[in-house]
Amino acid sequence: MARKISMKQAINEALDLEMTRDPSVVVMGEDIVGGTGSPGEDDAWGGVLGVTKGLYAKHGDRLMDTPLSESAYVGAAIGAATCGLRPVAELMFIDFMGVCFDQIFNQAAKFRYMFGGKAETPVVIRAMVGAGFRAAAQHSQMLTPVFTHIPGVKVVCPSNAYDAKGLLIQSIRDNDPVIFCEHKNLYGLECDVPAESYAIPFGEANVLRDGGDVTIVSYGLTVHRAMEAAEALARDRVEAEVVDLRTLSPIDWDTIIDSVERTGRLVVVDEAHPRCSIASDVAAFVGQNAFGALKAGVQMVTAPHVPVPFSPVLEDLYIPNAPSIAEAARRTLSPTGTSPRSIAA
Amino acid sequence: MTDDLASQGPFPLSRDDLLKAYRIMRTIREFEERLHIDFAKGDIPGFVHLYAGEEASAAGIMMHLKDSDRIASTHRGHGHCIAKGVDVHEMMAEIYGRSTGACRGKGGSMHIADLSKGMMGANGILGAGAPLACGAALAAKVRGDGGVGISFVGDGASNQGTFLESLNLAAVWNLPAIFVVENNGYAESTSRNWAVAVDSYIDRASGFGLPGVTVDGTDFFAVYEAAGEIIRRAREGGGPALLECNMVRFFGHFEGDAQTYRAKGEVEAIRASRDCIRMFAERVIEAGVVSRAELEAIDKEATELIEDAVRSAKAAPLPGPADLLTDVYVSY
Amino acid sequence: MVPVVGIIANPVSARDIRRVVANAASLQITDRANIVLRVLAALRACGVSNVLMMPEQGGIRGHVERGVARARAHGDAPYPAIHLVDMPVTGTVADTHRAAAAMRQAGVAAIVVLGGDGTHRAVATHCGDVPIAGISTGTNNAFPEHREPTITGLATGLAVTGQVPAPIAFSMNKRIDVCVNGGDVREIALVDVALVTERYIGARALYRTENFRELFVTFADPEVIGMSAIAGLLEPVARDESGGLMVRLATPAQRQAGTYRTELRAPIAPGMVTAVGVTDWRRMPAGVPFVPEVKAGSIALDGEREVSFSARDRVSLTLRDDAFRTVDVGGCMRFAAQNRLLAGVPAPAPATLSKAAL
Amino acid sequence: MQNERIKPIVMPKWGLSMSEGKITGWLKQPGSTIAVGDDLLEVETDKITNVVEAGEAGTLRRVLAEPGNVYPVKALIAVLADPDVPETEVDAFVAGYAVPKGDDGAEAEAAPRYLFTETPAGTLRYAKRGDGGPTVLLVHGFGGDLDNWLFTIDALAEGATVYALDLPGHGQSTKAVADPTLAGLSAALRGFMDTVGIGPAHLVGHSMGGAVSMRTALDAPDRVASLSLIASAGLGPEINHAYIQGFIAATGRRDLKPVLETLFADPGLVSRQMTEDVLKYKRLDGVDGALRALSAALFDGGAQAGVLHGAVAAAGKPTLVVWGGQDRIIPAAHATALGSNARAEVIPNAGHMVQMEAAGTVNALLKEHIGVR
Repeated sequence: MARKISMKQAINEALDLEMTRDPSVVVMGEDIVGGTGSPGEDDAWGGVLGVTKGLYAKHGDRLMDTPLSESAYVGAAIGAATCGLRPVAELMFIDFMGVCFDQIFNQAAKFRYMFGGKAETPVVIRAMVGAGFRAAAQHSQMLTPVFTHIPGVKVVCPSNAYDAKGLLIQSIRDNDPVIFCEHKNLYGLECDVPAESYAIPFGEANVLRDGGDVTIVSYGLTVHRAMEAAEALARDRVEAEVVDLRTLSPIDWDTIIDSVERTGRLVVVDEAHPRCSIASDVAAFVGQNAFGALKAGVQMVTAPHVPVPFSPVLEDLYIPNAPSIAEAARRTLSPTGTSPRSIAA
Repeated sequence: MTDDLASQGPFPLSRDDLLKAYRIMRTIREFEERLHIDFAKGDIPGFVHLYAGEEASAAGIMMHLKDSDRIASTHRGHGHCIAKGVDVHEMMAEIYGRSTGACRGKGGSMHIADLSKGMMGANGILGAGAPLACGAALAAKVRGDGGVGISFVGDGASNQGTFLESLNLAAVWNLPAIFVVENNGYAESTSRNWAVAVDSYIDRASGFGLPGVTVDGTDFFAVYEAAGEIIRRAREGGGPALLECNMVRFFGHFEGDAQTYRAKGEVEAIRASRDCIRMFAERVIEAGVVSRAELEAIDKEATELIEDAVRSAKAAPLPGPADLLTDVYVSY
Repeated sequence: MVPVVGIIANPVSARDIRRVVANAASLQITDRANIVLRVLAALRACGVSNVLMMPEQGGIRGHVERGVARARAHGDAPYPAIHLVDMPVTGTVADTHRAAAAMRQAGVAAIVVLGGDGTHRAVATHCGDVPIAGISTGTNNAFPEHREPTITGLATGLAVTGQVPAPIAFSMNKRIDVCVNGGDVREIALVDVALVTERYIGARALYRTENFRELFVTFADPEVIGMSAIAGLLEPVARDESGGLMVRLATPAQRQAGTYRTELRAPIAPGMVTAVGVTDWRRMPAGVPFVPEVKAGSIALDGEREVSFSARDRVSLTLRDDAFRTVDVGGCMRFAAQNRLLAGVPAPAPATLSKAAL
Repeated sequence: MQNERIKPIVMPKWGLSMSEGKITGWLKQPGSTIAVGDDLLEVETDKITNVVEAGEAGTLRRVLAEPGNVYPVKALIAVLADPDVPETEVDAFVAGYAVPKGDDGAEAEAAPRYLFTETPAGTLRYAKRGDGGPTVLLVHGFGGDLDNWLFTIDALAEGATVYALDLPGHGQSTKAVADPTLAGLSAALRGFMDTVGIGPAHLVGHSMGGAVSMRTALDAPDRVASLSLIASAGLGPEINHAYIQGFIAATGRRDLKPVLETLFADPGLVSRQMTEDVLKYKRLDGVDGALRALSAALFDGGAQAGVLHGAVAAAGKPTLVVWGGQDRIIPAAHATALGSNARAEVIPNAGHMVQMEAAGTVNALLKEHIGVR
């Protein structure tokens, strides 16, 4: 039965359901229980933003607080995954990948290939991504492209509670390592979510809005900005098709190409930096595979090529917004379909 | 295999197990000596890091393990593989880059793995195995199956953050994890005496609340006994521990290493005085438990086994172009 | 004569299996180095200006040198000059043997030893009549007394500078000589010799009693840890009385059959209080060779298996009184108190030795 | 409305969740003469696009809603009036028109859209609309749910007490199907009637739900007042096995949409949202297993396992058979399987989902057959 819950609740529910279904699912991370060994109450935090709150009471020691030691526990999650567990390790902020990246990209990502297909690493690494939290340069990044560059890991970034639940359940059941990116500014966003378990397959983009004039491709938080832009465009009789990629590795090229072949125009919105981003990746793919369908140059709307600033005034400028997306869409409809170079090289 | 250290015979292992241990060590030695020759001939692509001289550590530890116990190895992993039961033919084929290799020719010397044997992989990243072994230990602990996870690191990799973080994690979670520092005195070419600030791995372990034991890693019985106690303790829920095996490396860091950083005559001296296989043989023969002829028969079989492995590896098919793109993700 | 004191600090003692099987202590390298610094300060306070140290690669030396340099940077000079024995470092007990011999040859007035029974045994093998000042940093330490090293350093300093007369400053100790197939003494033990039936040295430390058959001790002190505690709990023998004790232990068959004389619960290792069956014991007079009943097995000296022997080998054990000298720390300090040796300003430092002079 | 000669045309409410609709196009020009049942315009909701039929006759005097715009349910979108009604009166009517609110909204708030009940076959979801009159029970088909009666339930509820349920394995009911045969589903249906307290009812079954209804009429004739079989299974062996297999196998939008399009004569009716809703259902744990079990039990090898028309003909229940002439799932030829024992109506320009594609016609036939006034 569906009811409105937030993305934070949806993630909690997915973990709860999978831990109930499968005793090999364990969840670990810094403060995911909270207060372990401290004099106050057990399960004090349930994650730094409370995402795992209440799970300890149900599942006990299968939720494990860890020392602040990402290399060790992310590595342990990966090692345990090769030994039959299905660990979900929370990296808290994706920015912390820097201290444990070897375990992700040289170990987890490589095992299946390097060991000739004889190893499976069903680990999920959950991490908060994205700006808008006034958390500055080391707690706000959208580092998805760093992971999509690595063969062997899957990369997921849901834009809403329904997708978050179904994609997280799929991530846990998937036999490959999955980087599950949770935009912290979407945690509170509610939508209809079935109470039952369900899995959304990877590589299936969601078309949130049909439209024949321009295709807007995005993922995560900026999907909502893209929808706002589409509504604004609709008031001007421009119908935008909005594609939410949902998973970035694998990525649903077919849906993108199908849409661009109908609309002939493409705007890619990415909260990551512009260089070697999801946006540039999609733009390049469409350029190579649907050039004939394009009626205008592909527009990329991304964060600027700067670290995430702290001051709210600056951070608000940093995140791609609806007017800039709508403007990019209008550029594709202008006679030349070109725009001033918007990216610092 | 026997866990019964209290047996009242002259050795803590049965006669059969003594022969098995000897066969493991001899097979490793033959494997490595043969690679040394064939690499020099240019038959083998890439890097190989040889384990010769260190056999007592692999054998003394692995004799206590079951297939369900997991080890995370190092770049110098051939000995660990053989001692853990990985098929020698598959290993050789892998080193030759053949499709019949343990990793279908996609891993090579530095990445031989066989999870069915509990071998989580040799590892090209120094220190990376320590967290993985913690994971194996965690899996065993969650399942409550009495298994252990063992991380091998060299003296060099003991300086990696992953290793030190893993000591802490294993202690905090009280994991059945065992950290074996195979101290051959050299981190590649750099002396451990210079590169390790606190010159004792036991002190490092103590700093994280783990007991540590140092043994002569060239003495099979020393390794066997200490490892047995440490593994038993871990299986019984006693938590992690560290074992330092002081040992010697007969060859260079990798093949092709001229070893000009070593003292003159050093290798000859250790081959003469600290050959773990010869010391083992002398002791068991002297005790009258096995005969020299029995050991010589094993020597011959090991030589033949390796010869056959090389012959079949060279004859084995190479991977095809289609293999380039497979085994990246699970196929649905 | 300018007294020079030798210091042998073993970086690898207290690293054996008893840390795993018995929660034994593990003294860290930095702690050992700090002990050396405390001893150095005490020696200097008594007028010792030069020490000769065993080189090692376990990290003690580096910490000591940093400590000395730090003091010097402050303008203090609380430490004697440190000289190192010129010798290669192997990282094994051979270093201790070599260093002790070299120090004796260099004419040191005493050797301060940091280590366990094993390290002291190695030094005692080579030190001749040079007195040993023992500091316990090992595991199963029956031989060196447990005491703050500063006091040991003071006593040594007072003894070697002649401020305490030698008859008071030094005391004699017993040892057991182990001979295999006649000839020279093969090994010695300072406290105990244990005969076990297994034929391998293994992890050296003796912590199981199933294969343990015979025990010979130089002294039997119920206050000490280790295999000698079995003897100590049966019939105490003091360090300064002649002769020792031998004990025969029940085999598992005898234990099962109940054919043994008594059962003891003895602290055979730190944290291990183990039941052993004893069939008989008697005094072991000095100078009389004993042939053990175990025909093939291993010999553990001061708690560590060292020698493996077969049925063809002839093993004999002989206890020696007055075998080597140690600094009597208690005696020195009582004398110092009675004679106000540590009153007033410190004695002027004699001239520093150069390394070449050693 | 004081002027009975002026008739408002408002945004319809289709189903329980519809709150607004988008005008996709007018099918009649202003000034046209309109007869009852004429197609007036097309409206797109987030579920489906459908044609609004005229409920009354008259001249289309005003077209107020513009194509492409979205209007709330019950908003005035056009005005019918007799030709002789003066323009000023029509203008006044439009100016004075107020969207009725209150009673209907309050009712919707008071009565939950969906109810759940614990039955021997598990938790079943259902909806109940209307009060008094005959009791009607709507039974959906394979892979469907009670929202298949989007255009049916409220129309019948005007004069009947209408129940619609999700069968086990479907919608939001328990996904486990203990007995995937027609007898098992029929038992589940009767268990539902028992728990909710439904006496003899007029069973309206679509597709597989028709066969379940027939099975019920045979196994428990006293519980069944009449049968209405819409594109029903159980009237012959043929069935589009590719559809069944495709429906089960599809995991994504691109696989599923073409499969769903075979359900309709006009594939354009399959909206993005309809596809997404079916996908959301199919993703639920247990659904795949339920569908495979049902398919194996009912359509194994591409033929219907339960062909009941002989027995049903003999049973003598009043029976209506309705079919879409362009049904691509079960051939419309099955419509006449009961011969003279049933009234058979084939609606030419409709497919398998005839009750949605030709809602007005089907609703009228049902009302007449059941006796809804």
